Amino acid sequence: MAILRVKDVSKRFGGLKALTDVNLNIEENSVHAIIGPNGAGKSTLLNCLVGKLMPDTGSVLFNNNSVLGLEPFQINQMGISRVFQTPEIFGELTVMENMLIPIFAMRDGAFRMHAYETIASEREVVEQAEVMLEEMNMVDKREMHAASLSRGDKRRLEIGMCLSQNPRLLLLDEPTAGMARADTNNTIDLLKQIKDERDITIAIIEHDMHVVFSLAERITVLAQGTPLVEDTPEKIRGHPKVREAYLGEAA
Amino acid sequence: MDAILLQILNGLDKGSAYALIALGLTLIFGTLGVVNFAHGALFMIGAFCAVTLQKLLNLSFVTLDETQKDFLGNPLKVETPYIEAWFGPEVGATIIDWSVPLSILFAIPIMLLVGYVMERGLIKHFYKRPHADQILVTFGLAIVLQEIVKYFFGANPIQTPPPDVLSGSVDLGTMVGFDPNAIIYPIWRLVYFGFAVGIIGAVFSFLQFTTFGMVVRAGMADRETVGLLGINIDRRFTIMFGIAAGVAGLAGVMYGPINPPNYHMGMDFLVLSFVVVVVGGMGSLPGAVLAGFLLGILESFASTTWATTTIPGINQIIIYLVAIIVLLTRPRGLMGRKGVMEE
Amino acid sequence: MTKKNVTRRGVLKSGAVAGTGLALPTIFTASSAAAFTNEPTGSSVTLGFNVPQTGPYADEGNDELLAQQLAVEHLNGEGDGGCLNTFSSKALQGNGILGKKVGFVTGDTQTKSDAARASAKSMIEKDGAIMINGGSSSGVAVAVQGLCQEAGVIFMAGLTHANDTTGKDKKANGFRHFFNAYMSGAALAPVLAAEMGKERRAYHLTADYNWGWTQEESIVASTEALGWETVNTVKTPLASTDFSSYIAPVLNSGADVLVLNHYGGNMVNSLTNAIQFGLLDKVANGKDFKIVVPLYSELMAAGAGENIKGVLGSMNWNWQLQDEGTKAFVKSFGEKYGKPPSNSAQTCYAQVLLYADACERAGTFNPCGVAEALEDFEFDGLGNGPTWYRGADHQCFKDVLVVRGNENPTNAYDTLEIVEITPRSQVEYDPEHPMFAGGELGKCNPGA
Amino acid sequence: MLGLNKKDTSLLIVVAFLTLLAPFILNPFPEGSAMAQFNAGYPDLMQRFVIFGIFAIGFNILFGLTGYLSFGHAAFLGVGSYSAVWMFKLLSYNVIPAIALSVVVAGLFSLLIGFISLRRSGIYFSILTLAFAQMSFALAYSVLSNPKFNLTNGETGLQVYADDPQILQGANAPDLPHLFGLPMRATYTMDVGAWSFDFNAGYYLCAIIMMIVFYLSIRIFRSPFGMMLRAVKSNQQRMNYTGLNSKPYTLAAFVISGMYAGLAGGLMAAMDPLAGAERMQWTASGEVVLMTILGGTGTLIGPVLGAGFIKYFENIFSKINDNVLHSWFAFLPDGLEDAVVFVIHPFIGKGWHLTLGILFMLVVIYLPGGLVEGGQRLLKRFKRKKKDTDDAPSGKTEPAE
Repeated sequence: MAILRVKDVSKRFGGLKALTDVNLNIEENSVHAIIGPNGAGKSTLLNCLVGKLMPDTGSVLFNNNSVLGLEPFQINQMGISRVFQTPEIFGELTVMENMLIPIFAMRDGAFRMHAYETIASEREVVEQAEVMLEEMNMVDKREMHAASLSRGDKRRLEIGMCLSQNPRLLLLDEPTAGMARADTNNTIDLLKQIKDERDITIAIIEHDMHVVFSLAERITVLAQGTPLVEDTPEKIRGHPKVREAYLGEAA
Repeated sequence: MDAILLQILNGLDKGSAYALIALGLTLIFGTLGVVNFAHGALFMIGAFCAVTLQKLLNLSFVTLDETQKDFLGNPLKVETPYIEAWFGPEVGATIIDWSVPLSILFAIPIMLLVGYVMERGLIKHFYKRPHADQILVTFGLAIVLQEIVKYFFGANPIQTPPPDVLSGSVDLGTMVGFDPNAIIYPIWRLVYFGFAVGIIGAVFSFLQFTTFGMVVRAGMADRETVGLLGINIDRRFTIMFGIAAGVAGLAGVMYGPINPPNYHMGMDFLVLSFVVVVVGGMGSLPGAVLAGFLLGILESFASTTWATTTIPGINQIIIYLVAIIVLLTRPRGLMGRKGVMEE
Repeated sequence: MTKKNVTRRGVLKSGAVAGTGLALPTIFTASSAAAFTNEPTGSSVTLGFNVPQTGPYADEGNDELLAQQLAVEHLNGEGDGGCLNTFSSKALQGNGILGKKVGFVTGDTQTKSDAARASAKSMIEKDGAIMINGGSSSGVAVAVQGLCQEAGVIFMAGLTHANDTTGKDKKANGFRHFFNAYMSGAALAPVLAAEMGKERRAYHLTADYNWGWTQEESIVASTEALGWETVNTVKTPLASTDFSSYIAPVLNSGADVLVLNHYGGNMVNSLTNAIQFGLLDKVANGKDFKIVVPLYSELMAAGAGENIKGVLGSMNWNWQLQDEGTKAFVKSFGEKYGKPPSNSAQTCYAQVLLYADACERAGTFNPCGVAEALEDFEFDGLGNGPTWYRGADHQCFKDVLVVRGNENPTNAYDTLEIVEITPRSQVEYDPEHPMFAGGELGKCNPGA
Repeated sequence: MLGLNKKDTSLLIVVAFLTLLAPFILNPFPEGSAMAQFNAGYPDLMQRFVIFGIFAIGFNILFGLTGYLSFGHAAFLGVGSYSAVWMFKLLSYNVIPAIALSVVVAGLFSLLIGFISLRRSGIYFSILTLAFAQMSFALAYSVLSNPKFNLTNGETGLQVYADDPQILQGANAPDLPHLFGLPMRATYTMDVGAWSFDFNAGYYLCAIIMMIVFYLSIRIFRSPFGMMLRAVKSNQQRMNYTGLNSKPYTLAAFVISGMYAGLAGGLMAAMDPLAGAERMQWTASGEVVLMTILGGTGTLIGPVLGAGFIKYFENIFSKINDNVLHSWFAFLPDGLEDAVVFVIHPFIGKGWHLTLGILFMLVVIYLPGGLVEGGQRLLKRFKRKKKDTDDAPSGKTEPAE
């Protein structure tokens, strides 16, 4: 069953057609990659999925509920978590606090005035955060300010924050952009591990073909704002249209 | 009809000071990305350049006139300005009479220097700091500058009259066929309006037609890219800061004859000029100018008897009301770019 | 430890004293030994001078401060004695007050009622000031007067011109030497009629706050009584710095006189603007256009510069008066500070002497005794000729000056010339006059 | 204790200790001595210390935690004062209903202004709050004081007149603000040798309220809610994508700080039943910004220190005049003495604004953590020195917090 259905989505910026009639289904518990050359509309599409942009036409259904017109926090509360190209974390807060916030958000909803309780008294939240830190291998860094983490640790923390909410769909926007090879491989391993261990759907926008082909089960190629083709990695690799439009003869 | 024309004229004139200050503020913001709460103080320093020159020109030596008595019954001390002694009473008096326009020459180097020192000495350390910090440190600077001026010049306003030929008023109404006395307007205010238009024109053409200006404009649009081209954009921005300070200063010099300068005139204008900038759209030069004139006109109309009887107190709050409405309905101001200062 | 109980008036009476050392004055209380707030126990007595030292009126406040320092010198027998020599009451000996050496503390009102109350409180609570003197705005005067009433000290207002200070806000512990808006109107109107005729049409610009309104009311009433017509009264925001949009429509309104009910920076700017518009050069309704500034002060005149030439207004006092008291004061002030005193400086100076004199005559510093000595006190020799402190409302009555901006000043100080000295009888009014009705003087409060 | 960790508990105890013993601490110099002018332990100033402390604590909840810089908080303080005085006028001089109403009204007013202003962020938010505050000031100073509808009594300030209804004012109740019969002005003076200490009822009411709200602010700082507010400051984007709606959080912080301001305003009126419009002016809002920054933004105790520092400056430092300076430097040779006094003169007494401005700039530039950070640094340096002498090899530095 498709957990996310994108139907006939179009988006224009002035005279520029960013997306034209995009149709896309992401199957539950799959890893789905969206690739395409620069300016193909990948980021625009992503922003339409998470509530940052409102498409001009079409519909986006998550779990058969429309997400259009909702704020990002509402979409997150429905079960979609997003990882950004450059890690978006709470830099001035400690690693532990970074991990606590999404868990509170999941438990208490978009707003709750828990101004008189102390954090320590919220046992189960703290425990969950500790488990997650353990899982992310960051227990020793729990009191560090998140801003002082290394790039790879920041990414790891961000992914951990998203996972701590047990999202049904995890959106990754070029998660390895600008990373060194070793960090990239670590991230790939982490994502593989997540895929194996959890009941989760992963949608990934990526430039790096190494990442895409190591992870994806299905791939959609976007070109000039419209899906060119969608298939398994093996088929995509050999697809002439794709080679022509995107991968070039080098692949 | 004549009343409406008169208020429009008056609004344009009020607006010219707003526009000039807002223009400088926007230049600084657009180029350096710094919110300068000390900009009102630069305006005030400009006005005190005129005061200083006037005082310098009036430096006098004292002679005792035995024929006249002072208030204690002692011989009257007669002060003769050195200028009059050197150049003869006629020429000397003329020079003193023209001290405000002369102050423009005096103020330009001073303001450029003040701007340069301010930017190099303080502002440049704040490029990377949050806007709140910039606001705070320049707010502190504004207090310091204002207190320094007060220390030297006192709290009382100081008259800086315009040259004789430019004082008084003209009856513009009769020129276009209204009754006499229908549209009377002070000459100096017309001069100020013309001066403001001139300065605004000069700044815009400087940015538009010189290579320097083009680089600066490109830098305002996308600092990084210009930096990548190997152009030292920072140095140009420093110069732009000096120019912005100069614009504020000149606006102050010429404002002296309209209202006598006092040490807190900068603060009086500060809140207003920020409202102007925000209404015009943060970072938009044409927006700042447009909003300056627009708010001037609005303020002028709000102070008519008709407006104040319709809505009591409207003249007290119009500017703020407009700011609130504009910010809520057109978040980027009249002509602002997207995303500026939103973080 | 000193223990105190609470009584109905909110004043504390002390029980037993078992303290060691000095019994220190505390606010609104007095130790059992003291009969009133801050009763001086040592060889000296402290006066509190509350004037604007920062903010736009700082220069005015500074002038008041200089005059008060001079008064203290004279009281202590230093200097040339100033008005002690001309004062009709001879109770003061130049040996302080009641034999105690006079000292003083100063506070900064910032021309804000909050700040002024804070500084007055500080002087009363911390420094043990026995009276508060000075100030330069009616809002401040009313606020501090209320405080002094509650605290149980005498308040002598400085420059305060609103009717309310001795009208609906009058207090038993407060006295005002300065004249008021009603008196300005009463003094100005006949001169205006004489100089400008009885068929004038006036346009009022009025600072939009309490003082402006009472002044406008007074001037409108007294000029209309003479046959003038009021074309329009326009309120201007206090924060205005540019009055052009208010002045631009004046000429076209059919008015031939502009009355500026402004003070301080407002007045300097509005007058400057009016001159810019060339109003004084114009002819309206076949008459020369005129401007009136009902309340003048020397510092405002200095701020307005050349613009005040020929503009009429009123003043409490001016250094160019020729009575003996004025001459003595101007001489000692001028010799000490090199400039003639302003009218608010004279007010503050006279008030200090009057307070001291009242203490001497009452034989006590007790505010109730002092107030009684000041009530309906008639004297001469402090300037302005014979003067009467009316007991019914604590307003002082004396001659009022009508002045005009000097066309040909010979130096920086004679920017104003005296046109007429309006005799006291002409500016007197009934304490129940509608413009002053409302408040109650109440009973004097000694604070114990 | 009280649900606080050890560090916070000791901080609270220190604050309680300092406020309760303030009459001693602030009057260290014997009466009549040359240094007596530096005594700050008289009721009015002590009251101001704690009242502005409350104001700054509240402001810090908004600015310190969320980073939203409001230039309009004085409006809430003013509204609180006006509400309190109206309660005095209508009901009675008992301070409890007055203070309660001032908090409620300021809360509602801040809800309204916050709701509108928080639709924007960054400098736009600052300008919006500034505009609202200036509007409130203009309304209070003149528009709402016209004879037909006199809500504020304008320039003079709102005060109680003899003909006000005061329907609940008992026949024997004191004729000035009181707490069930105990006047706020009641003062006990204790004389010990040459020293003299004032214990004022109003001060202790304010002090106790300040300790309560200080405690509440610690709770807020340490709560999940407080963490969310810090998250607002740190990264709103991430917050939004984490399923959190930052608007109600910020609005809640805004309203809480508005209520703190209203409480401060109500207490001001309770100490001195007059509400002047100037306390709403934007420069008054600027003052609380100065206090918070000077003391240390985002720290618990910083705002209180900053408030005390500025009020001390305003009331004590501003009184130093040339005569005092001359007496200090009398030991120097005459010419040198004059020169020293001449150099210092612009910075003291009436020039205290100048000194304050310079200090403020220095803090913003070099000590973003304010006096608290300065203190920590000094302490650290001191500790390190001590350590260096104790055991030289240890080069470890202590963590910042």
